[in-house]
Amino acid sequence: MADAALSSPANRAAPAKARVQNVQAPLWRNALFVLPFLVVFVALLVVPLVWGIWLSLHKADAFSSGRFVGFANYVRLYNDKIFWQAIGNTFYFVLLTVPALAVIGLMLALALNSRTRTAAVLRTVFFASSVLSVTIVTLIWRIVFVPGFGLLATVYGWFGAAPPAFLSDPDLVMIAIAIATIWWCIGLPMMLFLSALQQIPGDIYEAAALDNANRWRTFRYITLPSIKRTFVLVVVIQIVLQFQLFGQAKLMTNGGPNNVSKPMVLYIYEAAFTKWDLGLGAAASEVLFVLILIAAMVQFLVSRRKGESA
Amino acid sequence: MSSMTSAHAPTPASDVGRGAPSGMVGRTTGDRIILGLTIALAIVMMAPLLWVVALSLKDNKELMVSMNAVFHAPYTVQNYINILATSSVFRWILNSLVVAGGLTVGTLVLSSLAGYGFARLNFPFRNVLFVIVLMGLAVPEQAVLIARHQLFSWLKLHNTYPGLILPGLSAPFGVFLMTQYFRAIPKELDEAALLDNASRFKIFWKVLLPLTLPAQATLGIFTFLGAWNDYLWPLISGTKKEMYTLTVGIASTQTNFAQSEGLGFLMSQAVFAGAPILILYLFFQKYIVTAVSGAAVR
Amino acid sequence: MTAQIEITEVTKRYGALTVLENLSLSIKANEFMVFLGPSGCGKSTLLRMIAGLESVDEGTIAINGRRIDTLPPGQRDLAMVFQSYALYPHMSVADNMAFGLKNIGVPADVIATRLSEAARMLEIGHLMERKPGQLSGGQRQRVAIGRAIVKEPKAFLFDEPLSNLDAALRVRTRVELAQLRHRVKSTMIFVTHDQIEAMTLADRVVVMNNRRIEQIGTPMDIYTRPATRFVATFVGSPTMNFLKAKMDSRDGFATLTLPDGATLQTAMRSDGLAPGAYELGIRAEAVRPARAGETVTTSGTVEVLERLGDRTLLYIRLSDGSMIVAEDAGLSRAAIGDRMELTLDGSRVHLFDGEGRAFHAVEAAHG
Amino acid sequence: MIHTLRTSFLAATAACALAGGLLASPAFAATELTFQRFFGACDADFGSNTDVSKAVGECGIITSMVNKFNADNPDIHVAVTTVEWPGYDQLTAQFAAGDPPDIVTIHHSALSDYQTKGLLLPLDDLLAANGIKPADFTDASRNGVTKDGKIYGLPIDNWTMLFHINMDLFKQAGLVDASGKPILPKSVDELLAQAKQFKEKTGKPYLIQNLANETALYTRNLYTYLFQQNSDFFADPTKVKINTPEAKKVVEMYKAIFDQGDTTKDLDYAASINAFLAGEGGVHLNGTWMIGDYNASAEKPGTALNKGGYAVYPYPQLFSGKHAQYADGHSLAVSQKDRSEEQTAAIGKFLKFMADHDFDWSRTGHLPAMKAVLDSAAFKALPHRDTVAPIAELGTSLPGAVQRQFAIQDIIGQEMSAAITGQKEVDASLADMESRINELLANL
Repeated sequence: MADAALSSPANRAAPAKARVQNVQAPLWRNALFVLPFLVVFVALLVVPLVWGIWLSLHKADAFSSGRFVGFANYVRLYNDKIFWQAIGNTFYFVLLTVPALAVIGLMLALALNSRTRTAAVLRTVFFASSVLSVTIVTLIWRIVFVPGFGLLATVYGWFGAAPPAFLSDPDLVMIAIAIATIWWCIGLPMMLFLSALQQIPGDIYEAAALDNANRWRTFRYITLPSIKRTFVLVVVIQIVLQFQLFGQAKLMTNGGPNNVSKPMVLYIYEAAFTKWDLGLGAAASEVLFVLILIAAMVQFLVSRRKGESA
Repeated sequence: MSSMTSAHAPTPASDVGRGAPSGMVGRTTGDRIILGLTIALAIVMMAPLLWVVALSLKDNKELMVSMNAVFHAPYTVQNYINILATSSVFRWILNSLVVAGGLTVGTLVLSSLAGYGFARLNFPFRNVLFVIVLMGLAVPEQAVLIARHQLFSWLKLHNTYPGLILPGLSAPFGVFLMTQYFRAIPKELDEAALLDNASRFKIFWKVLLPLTLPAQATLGIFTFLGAWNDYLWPLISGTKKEMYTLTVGIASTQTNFAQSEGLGFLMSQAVFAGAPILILYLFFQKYIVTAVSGAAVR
Repeated sequence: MTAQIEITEVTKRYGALTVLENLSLSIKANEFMVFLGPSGCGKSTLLRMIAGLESVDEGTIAINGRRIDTLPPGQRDLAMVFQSYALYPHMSVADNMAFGLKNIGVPADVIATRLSEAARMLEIGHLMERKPGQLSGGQRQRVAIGRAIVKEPKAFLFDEPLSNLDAALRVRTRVELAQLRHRVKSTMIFVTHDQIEAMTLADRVVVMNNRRIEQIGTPMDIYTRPATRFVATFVGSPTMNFLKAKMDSRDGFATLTLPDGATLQTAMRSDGLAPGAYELGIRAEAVRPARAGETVTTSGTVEVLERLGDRTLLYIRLSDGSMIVAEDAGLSRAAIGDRMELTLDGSRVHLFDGEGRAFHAVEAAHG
Repeated sequence: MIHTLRTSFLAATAACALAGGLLASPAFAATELTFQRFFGACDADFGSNTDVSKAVGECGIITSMVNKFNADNPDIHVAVTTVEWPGYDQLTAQFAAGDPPDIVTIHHSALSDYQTKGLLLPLDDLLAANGIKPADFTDASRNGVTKDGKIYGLPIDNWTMLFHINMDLFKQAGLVDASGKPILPKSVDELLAQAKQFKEKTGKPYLIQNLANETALYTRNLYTYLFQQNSDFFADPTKVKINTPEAKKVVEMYKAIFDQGDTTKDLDYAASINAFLAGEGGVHLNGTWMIGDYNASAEKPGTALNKGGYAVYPYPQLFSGKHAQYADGHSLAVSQKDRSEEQTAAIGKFLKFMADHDFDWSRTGHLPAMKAVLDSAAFKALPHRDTVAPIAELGTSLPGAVQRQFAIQDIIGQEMSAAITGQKEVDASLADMESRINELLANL
């Protein structure tokens, strides 16, 4: 037989199991690294979330704790035309902005995906507005849209025409807010698409060129499939972002006229701080939470699918 | 490993726009048309900004008479002089810097620590806790707004810097990002350091943290911009003029222009308030672009 | 500075999956021990358990009689060279090498001396201020070894350190490692799946497969007297030939009948061997074309030729359909399709019984 | 690179600490009062002006008054926070946060919101200690700030909406009588007829209204013409009855004006002022507070108002009920919170100063809150006070017990705007208006 001589049994009478120092052992002190964040997370996110749910079941204003009313606040929301309108407005806004952001962002990315100096400058221009704060953006666009002395009115004035009433026509206000938002937010989708385009190996394009593919066919059959996931990602990110519309609507139209531009967040804000109806505001918050949760789950599923196929 | 290569060598911004098609053949007519359209769009993009800048350089009273005054001299920098003399914009910029800076530093510290903890260390309930933190990603700020406002009232934190900074620190995005990033770093580095007798904290601080620099930049830039541009929370928490952030401060002046200092002055405030971040952007453009692209690839 | 390592009845589990079972092993001081085995055999796990990077579920590990499996990795006084080198990317070569020493408070002048000593030995003095990213694969490898050397550990642990190098560099580094081990007197444990590395470097080889040790022995032991069929298969290139054989005893030696009816008289003593069906193992170097006048054991048709320069490997289909590899001179005239008569060297055969036990014609060199 | 990171970590932390320290410590040890107000910001023009008589307009005058107070009282420092009009969201958030300003501008109509929650300090004792007697206030002002028998704010003015008239355009339209006074309508039909005539003659709309982004103007217009029809829509302060034929008449009148193009349509508040100053229409519906500004413009050669003059009148009586129009007032309220005696004394001093300078404030165009000022020759000598004097009697408020008047104003404004611009049927608007207000009031 082989000389697989086993070692001498020197340590065979091993002592009772000593406390094993294990690098993978679940040690409480390892949790010290996550503790600072967890404290903030629990105190400022989890607690308010639970507190908010509790509030939504109460009739409460800012100055008194209120009384338990069960689901009465939710019933009130259900019966409130303005709340439904706010939800509708929010979806309408998402519908106005997200496809535009995705498509324009992609087109800009395609147009500017080159190494020339011009392209670099233009990228800078298109991304620049993204760093401005919402109040400056709305100020700028109010000054563009404002009747009488806005940029738009001035330009129309040269042709003796009256500009569309972007800030007061019920059919146009959401579009006005959407225009300002697209102007503000276009940089991010463009950049995301640009970096996706750069992930496409150049030799595929060389192969396509050898196959005599024209510009459109190259785009349709090579570029588009390659950035499909980024496209979905951009859409989902933008849905979640645009769902939270607040500043533009508050500052440009204050939700008017007659609530046609009032998004959900503004509804919540007004419920709490104009109507002092914290319970109602909290209930509306929970509805918003659920809607965004759905969007976030879609995002999760998308990114997980990305992980699987990557 | 592929993410590590990008971690070690952040893509320089010049690589953005390494265009595949245009490098192969000379510029065609189609390319020129596209370029022309893009430039036209860029001009449309710029027009509102230029309009605002032009307004800010005009005398308020002249603007009251007619907007066409914008298109011809005289131009004046009096509005800007007035800002320097009287406006609270400085204070608001300072507040925004403190809040955005504090939030950025705090987020980087908390997220890095927690990211390392979740990615590398084992402790009781780790996976449960991580899942809970992940679920936190789905909680929008607005959903906890009212309860948080009450909580901060109770803690007497409104109209303080901590009151403006703390809510942002609870966002789990940074922890998520950093955990992913730490996970992408080869475990052998920790193990080598363990054999080199380094403590867990030393491994975090001396060995791994420096490797997360690109992620820190991404997270830092997003956090800073997010905080700089936040409007909703400062609106209800920083309610005193000396605690206004720039966004709230500018908003507080903007609907009042008829009865206030006038359009030109308001515009000059907007320009004045927007300029620092735009200059920062031009200055750090390379990093911002890399950060955005980095976030995308991840 | 050197250590005798005692591994006693060690078991490792990942949940329900047992990776190592009741494994014992003794490594002598200053010994170059190689853990050899296919991937997933548990050899890296064993190394990492010695290093302290994996916990020990049962059993003990001791160095010089002192139990270490309860110590954190940093206190075991071991150095490890990782497959990926695990150099700290943001630190210079010098800092990489000094990091561990600084951590235990070694005085600066001692660090400087050790660094320059190691740099001289490994010829990396000109690289000391560079970052790992600026080094070639081979240079990184040297730095990783240097980082281990400066610690003057009780034992070196190598986790497949050559597998990330290209073929030429791997051969060169292997030679350098062999030289190094004679300059640095220390216990070394080296994990690899490459039998050539094991054969060329090891004092002793531990062949592992499927959670357990198959054989421990010197390289020649392992090559000439594989303890199990697995070892026989795993060690040696080309792989040992296996043929079904029926054993009979004649004059106290085993005589084998091959499937095609050929018989082979071996130099293996038959006492203690029950007659019956066995598997014959014979390496290609013991099978060669029969020269004129030699005893022909069997014959077949050449199907594939592998010309290696110094020798030629002939893949020959026997009449019963089985394949055997034979070795011929480098300038062999054989061609595909040739009919070839073969001589099998009866003094270099191995027999494996149904339970995987091995019997060898060659006597053990010692003991 | 890591060094840069670490250094910047440390530097940022240090900078935050330093900034925090610097900002936390007040520059000097004077008694600090916080005064939160709307009326806009005008630091560029009046930031350092302490000569109140030189100031014009609400913003300029109040800024100068505070400057003057600070200059006169070096031991007190009043720090001003200007909020976007009307600033109640912010004030509510501050009260909820337990950190309200010491003194705050509140409309008489909004006082009860805060008073009913016990958030405001009753001022009777403090005012008495500083020699201000409730009897000094005009009746409208006293009523406006008195809740449950106590005074909850120092009234500084009463205001109402007015017809600000561009006389040049009125002359062109033939709407000036022999004595040079503008001819104003006496009924709905007359109003529409005159508007038509105005448009034919001048090519410009009769009314300048800020209809974009606006709710207040609609509401005040509605209240005024409901009063003129003796409609007691808030007989019960917790339940409105506004889906009435009277309300319908008013809404239909404004709708007719809108439909016939006799008003500007897409202007917001600021733009409407600009439009009037530029001579874009005949009558600007705006408050008393614009008199000072418009008068100043009219005196400046080359402006649209200078051409033919500027006149200002109460809303014309268009219905057969009592002569009335909606009025409200501004007051300075003091928040309930723990204060030292010095602070309370300082607040008293500030209120006294504001009461003493009520004449200066009335130069904005508002009606003074102090009887003595209202009756003074100096006030009567101010431009246009003769024509707007009747508003002291005409001014009518909602019952003081009606809460959330600003939230109600939003609802009325939204629904009226929808009806007038044709988004909604008038009846549907009024029905929604009533149910939404009652839903709000039922859930206080």
